[in-house]
Amino acid sequence: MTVGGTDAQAAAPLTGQVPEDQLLVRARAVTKRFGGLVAVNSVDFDIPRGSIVSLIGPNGAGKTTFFNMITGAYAPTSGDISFDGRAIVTTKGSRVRSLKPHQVTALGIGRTFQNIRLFGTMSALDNVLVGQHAHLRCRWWDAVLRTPRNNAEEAASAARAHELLEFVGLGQRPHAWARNLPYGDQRRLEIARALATSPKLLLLDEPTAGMNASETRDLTEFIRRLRSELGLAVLLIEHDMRVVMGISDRVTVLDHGEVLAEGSPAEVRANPRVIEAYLGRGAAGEA
Amino acid sequence: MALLELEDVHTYYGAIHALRGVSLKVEEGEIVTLIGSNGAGKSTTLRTISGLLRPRQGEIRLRGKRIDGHKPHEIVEMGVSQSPEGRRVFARMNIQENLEMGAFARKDRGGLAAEYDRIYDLFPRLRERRLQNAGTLSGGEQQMLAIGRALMAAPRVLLLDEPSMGLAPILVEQIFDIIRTINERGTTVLLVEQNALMALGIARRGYILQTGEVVLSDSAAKLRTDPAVRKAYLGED
Amino acid sequence: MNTLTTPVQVGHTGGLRAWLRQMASAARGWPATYRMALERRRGRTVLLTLLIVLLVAYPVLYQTVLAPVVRILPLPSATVMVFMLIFAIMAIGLNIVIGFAGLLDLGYVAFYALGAYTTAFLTSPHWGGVSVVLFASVPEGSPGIHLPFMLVVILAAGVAATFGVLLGAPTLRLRGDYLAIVTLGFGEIVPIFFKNLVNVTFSFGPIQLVNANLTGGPLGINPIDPPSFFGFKFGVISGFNAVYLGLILIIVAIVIARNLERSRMGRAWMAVREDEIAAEMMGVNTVRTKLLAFGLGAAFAGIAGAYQASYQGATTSDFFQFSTSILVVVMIILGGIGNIWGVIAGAVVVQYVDKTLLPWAGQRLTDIGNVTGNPALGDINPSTFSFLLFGIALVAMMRFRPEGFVPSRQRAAEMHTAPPGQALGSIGLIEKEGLVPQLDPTEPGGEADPGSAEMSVEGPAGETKAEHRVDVTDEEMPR
Amino acid sequence: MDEQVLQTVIIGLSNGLIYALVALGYTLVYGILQLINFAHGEVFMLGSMIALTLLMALGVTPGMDIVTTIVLIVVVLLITMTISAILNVSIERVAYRPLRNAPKLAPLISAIGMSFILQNVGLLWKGPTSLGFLDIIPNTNVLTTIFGLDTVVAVSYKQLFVAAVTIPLLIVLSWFVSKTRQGKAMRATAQDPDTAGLMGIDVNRTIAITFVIAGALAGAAGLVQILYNNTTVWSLGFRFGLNAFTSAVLGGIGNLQGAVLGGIVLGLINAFSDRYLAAQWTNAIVFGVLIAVLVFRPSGLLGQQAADRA
Repeated sequence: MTVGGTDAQAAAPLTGQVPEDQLLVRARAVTKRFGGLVAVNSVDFDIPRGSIVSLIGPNGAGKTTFFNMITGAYAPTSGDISFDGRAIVTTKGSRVRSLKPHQVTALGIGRTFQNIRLFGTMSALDNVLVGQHAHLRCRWWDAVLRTPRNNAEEAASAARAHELLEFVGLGQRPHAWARNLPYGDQRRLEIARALATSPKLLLLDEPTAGMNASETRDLTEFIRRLRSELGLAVLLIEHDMRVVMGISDRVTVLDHGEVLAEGSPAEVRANPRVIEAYLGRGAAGEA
Repeated sequence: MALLELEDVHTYYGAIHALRGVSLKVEEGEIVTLIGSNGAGKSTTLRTISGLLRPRQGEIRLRGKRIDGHKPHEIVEMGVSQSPEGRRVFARMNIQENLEMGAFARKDRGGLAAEYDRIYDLFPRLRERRLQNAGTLSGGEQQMLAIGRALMAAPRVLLLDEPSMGLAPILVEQIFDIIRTINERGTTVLLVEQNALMALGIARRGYILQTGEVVLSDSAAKLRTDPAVRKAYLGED
Repeated sequence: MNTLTTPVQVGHTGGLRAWLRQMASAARGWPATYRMALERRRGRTVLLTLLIVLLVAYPVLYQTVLAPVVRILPLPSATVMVFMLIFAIMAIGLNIVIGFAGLLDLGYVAFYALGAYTTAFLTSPHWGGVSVVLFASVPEGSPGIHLPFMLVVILAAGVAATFGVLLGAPTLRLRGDYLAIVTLGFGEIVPIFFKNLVNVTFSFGPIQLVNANLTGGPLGINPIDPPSFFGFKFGVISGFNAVYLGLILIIVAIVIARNLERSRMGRAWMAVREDEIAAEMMGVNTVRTKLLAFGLGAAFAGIAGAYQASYQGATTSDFFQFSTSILVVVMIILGGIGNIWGVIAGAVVVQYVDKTLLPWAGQRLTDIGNVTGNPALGDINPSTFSFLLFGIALVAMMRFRPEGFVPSRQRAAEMHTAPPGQALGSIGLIEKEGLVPQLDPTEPGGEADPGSAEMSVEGPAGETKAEHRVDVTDEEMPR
Repeated sequence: MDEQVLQTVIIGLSNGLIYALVALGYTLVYGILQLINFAHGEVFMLGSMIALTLLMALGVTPGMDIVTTIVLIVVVLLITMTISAILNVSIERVAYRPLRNAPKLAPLISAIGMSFILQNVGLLWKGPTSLGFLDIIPNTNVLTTIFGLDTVVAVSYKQLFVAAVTIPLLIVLSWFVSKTRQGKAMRATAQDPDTAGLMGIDVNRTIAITFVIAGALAGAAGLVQILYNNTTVWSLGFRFGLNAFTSAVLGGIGNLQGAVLGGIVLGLINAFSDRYLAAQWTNAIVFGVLIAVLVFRPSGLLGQQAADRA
């Protein structure tokens, strides 16, 4: 597995410069309109395998909309998105076909949510088991009859769920309800649940929202581990510039639904248009 | 006598003990900030002051007069208004109507016209879009509307819950400039913020909240240099 | 390559033969399992055993020892017990739909009716033009279709499930209360069809109908063959025999429902109930998951309908009113939504009050009236007030104990939840040194085995150890 | 237009206006609490019984002089509206307000329970059989007697009466909600009750006012029912309520104009089905329409599609 640059210093390739077979996500001319409003306007966007890519931009710039189109939550108005060589969205003429979110998840894209959306009154373990749902094969009659296949699969998936909880550091209380976990643990559990979907790409929507500086630092380190130990690519939406600039290989800035700038963190931070539309003088200097 | 004072306030969500004896003071004319991680009880404190939650124990006083146990609308009438977390503008009402709702508790209907003008002067973008539905505004504009709406009640104390949340860095600066302006024009501000650096930059004093308790309080200048605060909230090693 | 994010895969596990072997060993393991339960949770196991013995012995007691007092004491008769079981089966099914998957179905009676009419069509002289007799209690060559009960139950379940899926497919994406209304409408339409399809004139290709009586109209269909096995009949005149048939049906229903609850499907239902969007994003096909709940839930009502129609030997559309749908909802709410034992208790209690206690109270009033020379007392009929009582019970219940009398832990927590709009995370507390975080009292303790809620009457399938997800403890975990 | 069709339209319109009055109650309450108030149909039913009782107590009979009749009807209307309003707000107080913070299922179940209770109140009060009432308002054709038109199409005094009661009520309500301070407070509370509280709006009072209005409209509809359809029974509320609720959904629940439009459309569907199909199928058709609307256009005829913008 090719792992991209390990830190922000590594030269980051721009869209179109990475060989196609190295691309995990390849989005072309993606547009989304809501009524008369153009939320995302003909955006090209790539995620190379094993890289950490950040999407930043002012509020309402279309980041979350774009995110939602990759996961299949919204169908674009037009454009093409492929993942790992498989089509998520295809446009032929005026016909747009988009996979459903659960199909996209099954292809290998896991995600977390901006406002944590765990299954609150299910145990941590069950939350992770739900993440494995798409890859389990037993049908309802297997469950009704308790077939050997069902029992073996249940045991194997539970074992895997325990491993995942260990990995994110939640091995101690697998039976605690998700909603009774401390905030930071809930964030970790959400990541464990996303990892349970067997992703090749992990989408993290403002993962450090609501965390103080030291918690943020821990999480940033953890995201690095996801790449180095699991070989995952990560797409990040984040407002905390320290996080973005610290771990991204590449940063894409959206504004009014269009790509304003793209490049390595250093390039983006120095880009006058980005400073004017998004960062502001103060933040650019401080970050 | 402090303008707003909390003394040993305990608040619960069902069985969960969310505020464990919070005490704090806001003096006339100050900006005071409340800092802490998610779950520390910052929003809970503001919701308790505003009467959305009822403290099970403790007192909340405005100019020495107890306001705890009153309904939210009564507390607004007494002079405490809030711009809630996540903005919460009335999406299917236009800007003008949103501001009108902000002034719902005011007895002096005569002063309203001037109040609108003051708000629109503070936020010229809102004037341009007076008859536009609030749901169609951008995040930054909605935040301005939420603050303007809270100001329409002409409060003695303005409670601001995470005004910078989800905003681009450049907008965050603008919002903080506006908060400073509002304060300079005579409104006392209690500011809850995730962005500790910015908050301590404009506040006179600050309280650090952890697990529903105040663990530290001091002048903003002192907090900015406190090593523990720097490590935990300002992200310095 | 890491294994953490590769899907788990289970190889070939031996198919039917392995399954039979597993069942056989589970059956052999029964005495040991029972002994263990007796050691671990003595009081409960003893109580449950007594309950089962009493249930089995009750008919005999009713006809012998209790015979002198049945007229004085409000003891349930055979018919009342059958209806308790019918409604308990429906409550278990509706609990899958509402309790597990969180879909509010207010027209459940439609599937009950479909099951009953399917049975009526297939085990009665209604279609006099043909004569199909298969392992049935009627003589060879009798007019009409007469299929064996076992087959008809399965067909009734299938028909109800099919209609459940047909109704669910376009409607299950609706918001909760809209779904309630759509199902309510469906529940009203189905009986209207059964009532009105009497003089159907219809022609489509080779199908020619002139004034055809499809459903028996307001009179319904009768007689329907009673269930029979090897010459034993289980109809209304068979007295308590039918209760035993019902007990077998309900054990099957309990096993199915519990096995489903503790499976991949059960978790998916819970996830959809908690947060549909998040569930979809985690790879759960929410449409299929909800359809499955709807279809399986309908199948239970189909079974109940088949049992009811063949027990009573007749069916009419008047039996399937909106109030019946609501009655089942009342049962699962009172008993405790989400908890199979709770909803069964709800069904039993509601039926008991409705069919035994209130009529009994009416008779006693009459007696008192006669004795005291005040016959006006006899005109008061407490049965008329049953829905008044249920109404008061519902309102009071929502206010004081919304989770029901035998609640599931989830529902108890949901019903006593933080104010809406309060984000999940903002009530979670940050752990501090030396401080035990305040926990939700409804949560299972970290150390306690959550499998301990298990009861031991569900039969060998559910009892085999170490196969439930909840039984995989940390020690057994492969590293 | 065919005279029969026209006549059916007139019948449909009059029934539709009554549906609209009740539908408004559903839509108002749904708008502010997101609650299907199952008990609302029963308030209408009890309203009709209250009106009937008052009319009989005041000795209103056919053939009284016009002025007395009108005065008495207005008196009965006002009293019925008042009692129904009090009843409705009491229901809110007992069955819904304590559940303000409970999950959505709880108030819905509570509403169903309330509906059972009120049905039984009707049953205990007036017994199980249908109650009839005489034609106070003549059924004669206005078009021929007043305008002297030569037509078989009939618009009766009764139908004029329905319009004379309902249309002004609808206009006043729509003005109240869109223009007055209290009306705007209702809209704000409907969108976000917590924030409305932070604005100084008394949320409990605003919700109570909503129930008062809904109850008063149901009471008015109850009187109209007695004078127009001349009948009531304890089980009237369920069936009529379902029709009215269907109207509200048809128009787009939460939308006042939608409820009126939905009521009228549903009245027409009912009338045409009764006339051209068969009455026993009408309910199936109504529910078929309901299901079709919810499946194909869940926001109703006038409801806005939720703008789910990122």
